[in-house]
Order: sequence, then structure tokens, then C-alpha cells
Amino acid sequence: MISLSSYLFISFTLFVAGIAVMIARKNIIAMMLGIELILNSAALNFAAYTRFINNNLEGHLMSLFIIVIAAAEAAVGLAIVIRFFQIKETIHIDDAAQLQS
Amino acid sequence: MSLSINDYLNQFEAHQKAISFISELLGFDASGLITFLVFATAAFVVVNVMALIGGLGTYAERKISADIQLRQGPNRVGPYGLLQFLADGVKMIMKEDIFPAQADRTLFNLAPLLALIGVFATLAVLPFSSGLTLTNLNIGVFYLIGVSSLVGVAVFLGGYSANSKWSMLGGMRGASQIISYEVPVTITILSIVLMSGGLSFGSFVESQGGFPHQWFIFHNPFTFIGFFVFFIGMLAETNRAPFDLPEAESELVSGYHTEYTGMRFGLFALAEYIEVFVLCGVAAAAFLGGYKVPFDLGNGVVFVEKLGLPAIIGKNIGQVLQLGSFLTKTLFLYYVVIWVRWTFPRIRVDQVMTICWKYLTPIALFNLVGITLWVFAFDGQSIWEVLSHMGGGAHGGGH
Amino acid sequence: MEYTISTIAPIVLLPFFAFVINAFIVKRFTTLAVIISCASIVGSFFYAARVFFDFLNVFSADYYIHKTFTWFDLSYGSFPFKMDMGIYIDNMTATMLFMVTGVASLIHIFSTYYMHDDKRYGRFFVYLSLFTSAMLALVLSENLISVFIFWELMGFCSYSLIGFYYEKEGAGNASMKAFMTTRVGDVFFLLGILAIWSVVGSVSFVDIYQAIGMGKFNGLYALGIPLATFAGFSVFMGTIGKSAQFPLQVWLPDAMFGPTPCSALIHAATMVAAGVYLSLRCYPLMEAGHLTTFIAYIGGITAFGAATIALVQTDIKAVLAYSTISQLGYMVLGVGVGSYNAAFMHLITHAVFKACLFLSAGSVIHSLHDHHTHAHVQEMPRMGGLKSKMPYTFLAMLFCTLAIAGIPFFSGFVSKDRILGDALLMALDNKVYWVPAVLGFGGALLTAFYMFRMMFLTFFGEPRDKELFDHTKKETLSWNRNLPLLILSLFTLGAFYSGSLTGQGFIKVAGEKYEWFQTLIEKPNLLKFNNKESQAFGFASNPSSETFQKSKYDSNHGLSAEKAHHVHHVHHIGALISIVIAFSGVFIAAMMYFWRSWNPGFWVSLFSRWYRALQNKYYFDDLYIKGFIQKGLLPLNNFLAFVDMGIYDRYAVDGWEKVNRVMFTMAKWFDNIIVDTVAVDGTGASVRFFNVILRTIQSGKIQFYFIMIILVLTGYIWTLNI
Amino acid sequence: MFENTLFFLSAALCIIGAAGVVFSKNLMHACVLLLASLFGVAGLYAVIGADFLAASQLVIYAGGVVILMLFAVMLTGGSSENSNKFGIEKIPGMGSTKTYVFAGFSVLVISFTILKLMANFMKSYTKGELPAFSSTVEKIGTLLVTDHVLAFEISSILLLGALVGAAVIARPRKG
Repeated sequence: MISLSSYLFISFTLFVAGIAVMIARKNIIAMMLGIELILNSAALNFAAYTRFINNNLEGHLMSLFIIVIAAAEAAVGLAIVIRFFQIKETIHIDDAAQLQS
Repeated sequence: MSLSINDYLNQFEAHQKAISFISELLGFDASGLITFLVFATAAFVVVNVMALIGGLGTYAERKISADIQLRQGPNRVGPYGLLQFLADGVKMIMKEDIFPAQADRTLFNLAPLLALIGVFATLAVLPFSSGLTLTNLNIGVFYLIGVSSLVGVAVFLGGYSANSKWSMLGGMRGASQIISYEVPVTITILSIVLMSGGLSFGSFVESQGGFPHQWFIFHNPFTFIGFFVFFIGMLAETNRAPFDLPEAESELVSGYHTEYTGMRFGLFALAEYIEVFVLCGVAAAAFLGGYKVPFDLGNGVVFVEKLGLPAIIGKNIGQVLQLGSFLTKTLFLYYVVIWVRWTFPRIRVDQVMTICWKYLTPIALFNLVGITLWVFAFDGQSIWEVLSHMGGGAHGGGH
Repeated sequence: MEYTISTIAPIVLLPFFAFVINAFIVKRFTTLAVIISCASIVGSFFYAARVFFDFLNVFSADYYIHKTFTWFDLSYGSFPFKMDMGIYIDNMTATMLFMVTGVASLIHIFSTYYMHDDKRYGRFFVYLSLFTSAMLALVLSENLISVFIFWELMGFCSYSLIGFYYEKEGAGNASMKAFMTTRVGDVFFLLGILAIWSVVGSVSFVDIYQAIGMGKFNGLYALGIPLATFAGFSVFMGTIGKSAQFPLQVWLPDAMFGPTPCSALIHAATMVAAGVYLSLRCYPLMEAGHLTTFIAYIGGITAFGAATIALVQTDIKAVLAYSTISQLGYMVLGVGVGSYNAAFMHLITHAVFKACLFLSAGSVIHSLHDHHTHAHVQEMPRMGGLKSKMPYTFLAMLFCTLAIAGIPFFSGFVSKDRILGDALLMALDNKVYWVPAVLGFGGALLTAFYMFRMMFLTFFGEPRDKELFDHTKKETLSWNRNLPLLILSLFTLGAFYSGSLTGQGFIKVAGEKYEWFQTLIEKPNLLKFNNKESQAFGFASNPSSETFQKSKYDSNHGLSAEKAHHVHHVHHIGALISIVIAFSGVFIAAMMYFWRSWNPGFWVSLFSRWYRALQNKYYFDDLYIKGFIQKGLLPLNNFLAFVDMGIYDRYAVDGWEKVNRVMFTMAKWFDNIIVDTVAVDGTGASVRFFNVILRTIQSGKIQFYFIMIILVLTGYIWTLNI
Repeated sequence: MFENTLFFLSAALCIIGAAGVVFSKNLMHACVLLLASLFGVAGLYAVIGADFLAASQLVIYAGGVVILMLFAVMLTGGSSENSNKFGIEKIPGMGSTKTYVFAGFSVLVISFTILKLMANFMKSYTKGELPAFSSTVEKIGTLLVTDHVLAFEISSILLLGALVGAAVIARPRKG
């Protein structure tokens, strides 16, 4: 029951959900939720492969680095969102279509 | 230190006999069922006792504050007013359950439960004694920090979902305060991890001794400072005075649980008191020797050898002594927390952040570096061992 | 006794640094600037004296120091084009250095007296420092190009100093005249340098000597003229310009518009000496080009002609200026008749006594102050009887006048007499030389006459301008006025230059040892330069006295006894003639201006046309201005202007404009139609067209990008065939 | 038995949370559901013995990222006006029919693609019996400071940069 294919299926579900969130939503923060989902699916994949294929823990390290990157991404991304809101008074993704001001 | 309470019980023949008996009775291998039952029972007991302790916390708070303010305190219900908390609980359950009209009902219901879940989940790793530990995870402290941060989410959601400005402000204050003070607290715990060489509470306690000079708080000067950093951070994480900004009556009516009534408010209050107890327990385990009893009385060997008691009884007597030791230290810290609440005035909201980022965090980092150097330089010996070796060396030099 | 660059360079660099420093500080720290200038030139004198005495006492006659460094090297393959710079010191250079620095030091010191009340007191010293350093650098130069550079630098300095009183009418014109006239000579000089370069491949003196010694010039012709003649003539034209010889002498009298010390510097030590120095340096070239006769004629004509003009001058400085031209003519005559040693000796002795004469004249002029015009007086008719007012100046000037007039026991006699003796010797050999020789003797007579005329008019008799005389203060001894005069007049004694008082060995005072000049200065021995070696800069040469034996004085000059006897004989005759001529000149002057027995007016009325010609300087200025410039150069200019404006401008430039207009019209059409419409607007239109397409893709909408990424990625994966 | 139960609970929490994030119309709920999903992922980590990873997931996501998200929602959604000067609603919708159609299309495409990839992989994979992990903490620590020390240090620099950068970017300024 606890097998690689089940893990891969869960990871696949997370990934698809992330993609759907990122495309369907018009809110920047909501899109970031989708990004978190996608990153987690990747991390879960790494952990599952290293458990069921070679058992050498390197997948754990990769997952750990993914978590680190996700944390950094969330911090900087949300800072940008807040700054964007201060300037434009909106967090609609289509308002961020301009290169200037 | 056993891996979990189930492992502890497996040491005893009676337990194994019971398992085999039930297996024969039911016709399949009942060890899994027994394990589940043991865990369920233990968890039920621990949670209820903790709820009781949380309830008694409110009583203690009122009694001690009355003592400090030269009042009587609750003294009508039960002997010395001991049953006051039960009366309060009954009152809360009986009260009308009000939802604010604009509230987000889902989150409004969810928030107190999240707080309670976060707090109760931490109990799984709290080392009451060497046997009575639900599970001795090898990442115990890490797990505890992660789970207890659910309380921050709960506070935030509670503040948000009520759709009231007081609640909102209180929730945001609470959440920011909790995630800020996690930094110095985690760094301080990291320094303890450095000395004990493991992330589990078992390794924390086992690397200390029964006597105060074997505790980590007196291990070296840095840990002595670190204890107070941890204690202050703990006060802030649990929103206790003088850091009770999220529920400051004079500014925010009652903070994030302004709009809560009845038992929902009760759950918040319960979660808060239990969290205080848990963190006091963590402080006791990390700095004050945890369940360790002087003269190695805790493992019960002494009783078996000197008094001729059977092994099982000796061991259990030891467990009781360990439990007593842990509870004594924890409740002493609990008393100090209440004492602090009724002694110090509340600080301003900007001072909260100033204390965290400008004082506690640098001090914690300094401690981390200092403890690293100490462990490296003196090979993990405490200051007393170093001093005694120095004396011995001087004496030996006299020959 | 080690010769590195640090022992020689200060001779030039001390005055030059003084110039550089003073150019900045002269406005605010005038006194300091003057002190720096004087101290630097005195320091330079000591360095030069060290070099001079080494050469005098230690080294042999043909020893020289030659140090070079590469200035630039544009050689390509087998075609050499390399220019060296450096220093070349032989006995003549050392003597020149000693003379120039010594005289210049005394002139500097005198200038502190003469120029003290001038409003451009400091600036004068700035020019003096630059002038002196340029002259010293010229003397030290090892090749003709660097000689030319400093030659021109001196030209600039003389321009600045002659025009020093630029408020004065005529000063500006005089400085312009000096500059432009010498420029004529300089053009030829540059031509000569190029001619030499074309043959030798170098302009270093050493290389030139070597080339002449190896006969490189033989058989080379340019426009039918032997190349050596052409080169020598061109270089000698430089001398003519700089040393104010016969056709180009007109600038020197006007040079006295400058302050008197600067006249002393120009006329004695530096500028005019440079021309004679150059022709002495290039003497082998003159010989190789067979130019000596021509040079002798030029020298004779100049010596006599200038002396005749000096007869009628009334300005005290003008008399001295023409005497300078005359004396330079003697030097050139000496070069022409092969009297190398005597010509250079006359250069030295003349520098000393002419400097003293000018400084004395300056002393006189400075004392005579006209209270009506607030100007200094330099007209001799207003002087007279000044002997009692200025006894020390009078004594100094008397010594110098005796020297220049060729009175025995004085330096002028020693050097001039040798030149005249050699000229007589040449004339006996070759009839062609009779004219220069006779002109030389006649010039000597006139020299004695006009110099004593000047003395009598200035210092003797009754004061002709009583008011001026009364206002003149009696001379008191002061160090910066009388010390230079004293020293210079002391060195007008012939004993300093020759032990024989006359130079011909009539009376030998202290034996052969005192004939140092004869042993020191010799014609360059061309054979020696066949194995020349030049040292790198900064390389210390340490010559030892054992290696370089001094050459002994040979009274026979290396000739056979019979021939030497003939030479001595002729020299004795020449000396006697000289003495007779000198005293007769003095006698005539005394008869005319001291005892007043003979009326000068009689002679003037007798030769009235000649008198006018003399007063107008033989109409040379008129000839140059009205003849050359107005008749020759102006029509030429007009013709060239016509060619430029009438032909070149009208047809070439305007015609080209027409062509351009046509081209412009075509280009404009091309620009408008092809470039603007098709290319520029077409590009814009195509950009706009693609913009419409690409704009829809690059919308800035991130989700659209996501979809595109997913589609592309999917397409890629489906093609992978896993 | 225990592990299977935990696996089912975690997987259910994870998938339901993810689906909730997709279909929730309330951003706050989406955040909370994301938290649930991440807790599920932590549980899945725990099932395959990656205890350190599970705890890290809890600490970083529950304690950090989700609270940050909630803060951002609070800080950007507080205005009562409905549209800004560009004519677009200030609190943007959580998706319209059009966007969901696009999303569904994309999801379909990518699902087929990934399933194609995975199907090939599944066929070639035969499940092996590998020993369970025991106490990964020491091993991960050893690996971090030996084999992967460069990545470890780079990630520390990355975190520092993110810290400073976030502080600088979000700092309130005039204009």
C-alpha cells in the first residue's frame, strides 16, 4: 500500500492542483499558494524516490533545500506583493503587466 | 530512556503475558491492538490530566494574584475554592454561543480547535518521566516547535474570523509576536542541542544529572544567560504578561478572543494555560534536569538492591519519584510565570519587538557561539568539573 | 673627476630650473626670484669651472666627452631613422662654458644694479635665466638638431629682451626685425642640416667629422653644386644671420632697444657668439666645401663696413653695437683665413671686453637721468667730461677700449693681431686674400679711431649739457655696479690669454706654459673620429691624467723650421702694422676730439655723400624695406594672393562648390526617396507590423506565459519518445 | 497497520487540502486548506521515515510561510473600495469561469503528459524491499557538512539574501 506509485500519485495530484491554482487565480497571493503546492510536490517526489529506490538520504537533502528555497521565495515574494500593493493599491495579477511604474 | 510508553511496558513480563492471553482469546496477534489501546489510554489520561492542570491553572492564577494583592481569592466552591474552575467550566458551557453576524463561521469555529490541537500535540513528546513519555521522538524538540506554532495560526485566525477591529489587531499582534519570539527561543534550544548531542528530550535529560550542579542551567555562564532568554521568549510566545499585548484589556478589550463566548473562549483559555505548562516543562527538561532525581533514585535499582523490593515495584517507585521531580520543577516555573504576571506592568507594543530583535536575538546568537566555543574548548565539561580539575591539577603539581 | 650626467647637467639645468621656478613666483616674490636667478647662474659657473679646469689641466687636447641617449627611433628594417640627443664636450665647449657662465654671472650681478628700479625687474631675470640656459644647452649640444632647437630658443629670448620696453616706440619693431632677420639665416641653416642628414644619416658632430674624414661628401652634387659646399654655405648662412654678418647685419644695431645688460649678454656672451661658435664647430665642413675664401670676404667686408658706420654714430650704444658687428667680422675673417685658434680666442676676449664695455655704457647711461623727459640719456653729444663724475666706470671703460683698439698688452691685441697676421700670411700665399686682409687692417684703424672718439666724447672735455651734468651724482663704489666692471676689465689684460703679450712671441713672459690657449684649442683632428665611441647617458667616464698627456706648445706650429720662420716673419710684420695702425687711429681721434686741432666737420663736408650713406647705414634698411620687401616680396605676395584668390579660390573652390551642389541635389533626392521613405519609414512600418503580432504574445500577463510554457513543455515531452 | 492508517489520513488530508486550495473561493480558507495540505505532506514524510523532513515541514510551513501568507492577505485586502484607478477590482476574484476553463485545459494537457511519463517509469520499476530509516537526523547532518557543504553554504547565503531583500523591498517609502 505504501508504495512509490501511491506517493507519485499524491505528488502528481499536488502538482496538478498547483498548476490549476496558478492559472485559475487572478490574485497574486493565491498564485503563490499554487507555487507552494508545486514545490511541495517536487519535495515529496524526492523523498519518495530516495526511500523506495536507493535509500541513501540524498533525496531528503534535496527536499530540505527545496523547503529552504520555498521559504526564501515566500519571504521575498510576499515582500514584493506588499510593496506592489503600496504602489498600485491592488494585487491583481493583470495590473502587473507594465514594465514601468 | 525507553522509546515510548509502550516499550516501557513491554519490559514487564505481566504485560507480555497479558498480550499473549488476549491474542489467544481473540484468535489473532493482538500486540498491535494492545499497543493502540495503551497509547489511547495514555493519551487520554495525559490529555485529561493536562486539562485538569489547565483548569487548576486558572485557579492558581487567581489565588496567587489574590495572595500578591493581599486578597482572599476564590474560596467558596470546594475546599479553599479548589473547585472554582469546575464551576467556571459549567458556567461557560451553559452560556449562549454567539456568532458575530459578519464572522467567517468556518474559521471562527476552527480557530480554538487549532489552538487546542497545537497544544495537545506537543504533549506527545513531553518527558514526564523516563517511562511516562508518550513517544521519545528523536526530533522531539523540533517537532514541538513546529506543532506549537499552530497556536500562532490559531490566534491569527481567531482574530481575523471575528471580523472585529479589536480582534484583528490582537490577532496580528499575537501572530507577529509568536513568530518573532520563536527565533531566540529556537536558537537557545539549539545551544542545548549542541551540548546534549541530540534533538530528543530523552537526550536532553539524560545528559544532565539529579543535582543542580549537573543541570544545564549551571553548566556554564552562557547557559545561565540562555535560560533567562528562553524564559522571556517563552513568556512572549504564550502571550503571558508582561507580553500580553494581544489580549491587552486596556487597548483591545480582550484581543483576539474578544468576540468569543462560552466554551470557545474556554478552549482558548485552556490552550493558553496548557501551553504555559508545556513550555515550563520544556524549560525544566532542557535546563533544570527534567525528571532526574538525585542519587540515581529514578531508575529504582537502589530500592531493589537495598530494600529487596521486587524489580517491577522498584522501577515504578523510581518512575513516581521522577514524575514528582519533573512536576516540582515545572510547577515552580509555572508559579514564577504567574508571579511575573502580577508583578510587572505590561510593556508597549514597540518595546516587544525591540526586546526580541535588538536584545534577545543577539544575546541568543552570542550564547550559541559561546557555548560552541565552551564545548570545543573544555570538551563538554561543566564549569564545576573544569574548576575541580584545575584544583586537582594544582594539588597534583605539589608532589 | 668622474663625469656622469649629474656633474654636467646642472650647468644647463640650474638656470633652466631658475627660469621655471621664477616664471611662477616672479609676480609676488620678485626679490626671491632675482636671488634664485643669480644664485643659479653662479652655481652653474662653478660647475662649468670644474669642467673647464679639468680640460685645461688634465685632459689631452683631443679628448672629448660624448654621451648620448636615443631620443626617438623610427628605424624600419634596413632604413635607419634614429635620432640621438646628448652632450658633447671638448676643449672648445669647456672654454665656452666657462666664458658664458662667467660673463653671464657678472651680467646678472650688474643687472641687479641696473634694473633695480625697473617695474619689470623680476621678469628681466626670468628672461636672462632662460637665455643663459639656452646658450649653455646649445654649447653642450652634440648634434645640429639640438643646436637648432636652442638656437631658436635664444631667438625667442632675444625677441623678448629686445622688446622688453614694449612701451617704447620702436622696441616692438626692433624685436620683430631681429627675429625675422635671423629667421632668414635659420631657413638656410635648416636646409644645411637636411643636406647633412641626407649624406651622413645623422647630425651628430662626431658623425659629421667622421663622414668628412672618410670623404663621404666627395663626388656628391646637388643642382651642380658640390653637396659639401651647399651644406657648408647653408650652415654658414645661419652664422651670418645669428652673428650679424654682412648682408644680414641690420638687426644688431636695433637690438640696443633692450636694456643695456641684455645688450651686453646678446653682444658678448650668448647670441652672436653662437653663430661664430657654430661655424667653428662646423669648420671641417667649411674646409671640405672650399668656402674659406667666401667666409674671409664676408668677414672682411663686415669688419670694415661696420667700422665705417660706427664712425658717425652719436648714440653710445650704437657705437658699441657696430663695433660688435665689426669684431664679429674679425672672427669670421679668422675662420676664413684658417686661423681657427685665433678666431676662437677673439671670441673669448671679445666677449669679455665687449661685456665690460656694454656694462660700463650701461653704468654711464643709468647715471644720466634727464629730468625733463624722465628718460636715460645715451646720446654722446649731451655727455662730455664725465671722467670726474664716474672715475671707476671710466677706468673700466678705458681698459676695454684699449683692448678693443688693439693696443699691445691687452687681450684684443693678442687675438686680433693673430687673425690679421694669418690673413696677411694667406694674402702672401694667395692674391685672392689681399682684399680681406687690407679690409681687416683698415678696420683695425677705424676701430681704434671710433672707440677713442667715443671715449673722448663721453669722458673728456667740457660737459656739453650742463644741466644734465650737474644733476648727475658722483659715482660711489657699490658692489653690484663696480665689481663686475672691475673683474671684466681685469680680464682684458692680454697676459691672461697669452704669455707672449702679442701672441707672436716678441716678448715671452713666463715661457711656454702660458700659451695655454694655443695648446688647448686645436682644429678637430678628423682621423681621430674614425673610431669614435659614444657613451650611454648616466655612464660614468673616469678619465685618468696618465692616459691623456697634455700636448706641448710648439712654437713652430708643427711646421718645418724654414716654413715656421716664414710664418713668424709674416706675423711679426703684421704685428708691427697693427701696432702702428692702432696708435695712428688713437692719434687721429685725439687730434679731432681731444686736442680739437682737426675739425671733424671739415671731413664731413668733404665726404658729405659718404657721410649721409654712413648715417643711413649704407641704405641697407632702405634697400631691404624698399627694395626687397616692397619691390620683391610685395609683388610676389600680390601675385601669390592673386593665384590664391583669383585662380584657386575662384575656379578650384567655387568650381568644386558647383560640383557639390549638383551632387547635393542628387544626394538629397536619394536621401528623401530611398533612405527616408523606403528604408527608414519602411523599417518603422515593418517594426509596427511585427509589433502588432508580438504585442499580443508579450502581454505581461503571467498566466498566459504559464500556459505557453506548459504547452511548449508538453510538446517537447511528447516528442521525446520515452 | 499504524503506518497504513497514518498514510491514509495524511494522503487524504493532503489531497483534500490541495483540492480545497483549487476550488475555494475564499483566500483565507485557501490558506488554511494549504496548511492542511502541507500537514498532510508532513505526515507522508513521517510515514516513509523522513522524520527530520517532516519536522522541518511543520516548522517552516506552519510556523513561517502560512502565517506570512495570512499576513500578506491581511495587509493587501483591507480596502473597502472595489475598484482601483485601472478599473480592475481591488480584491481580485479567486477565478472566473474563463480562468477555470483555461486551468482545466492546462491541467488536462499536463496530466496526460505526466501520466505518460509516469506510466513508462512504473513499468520499468520493480519494488524492492529496502530497510526502513532509523533516525535520519545524524546522517542528514553528516551529509550536509560533508558531501553537500557547498549547497548548504549557498542556501545559507540565499536565506540571508532573502531576509535582507525582503526587509528592503517591503520597507515603506514615500512616493
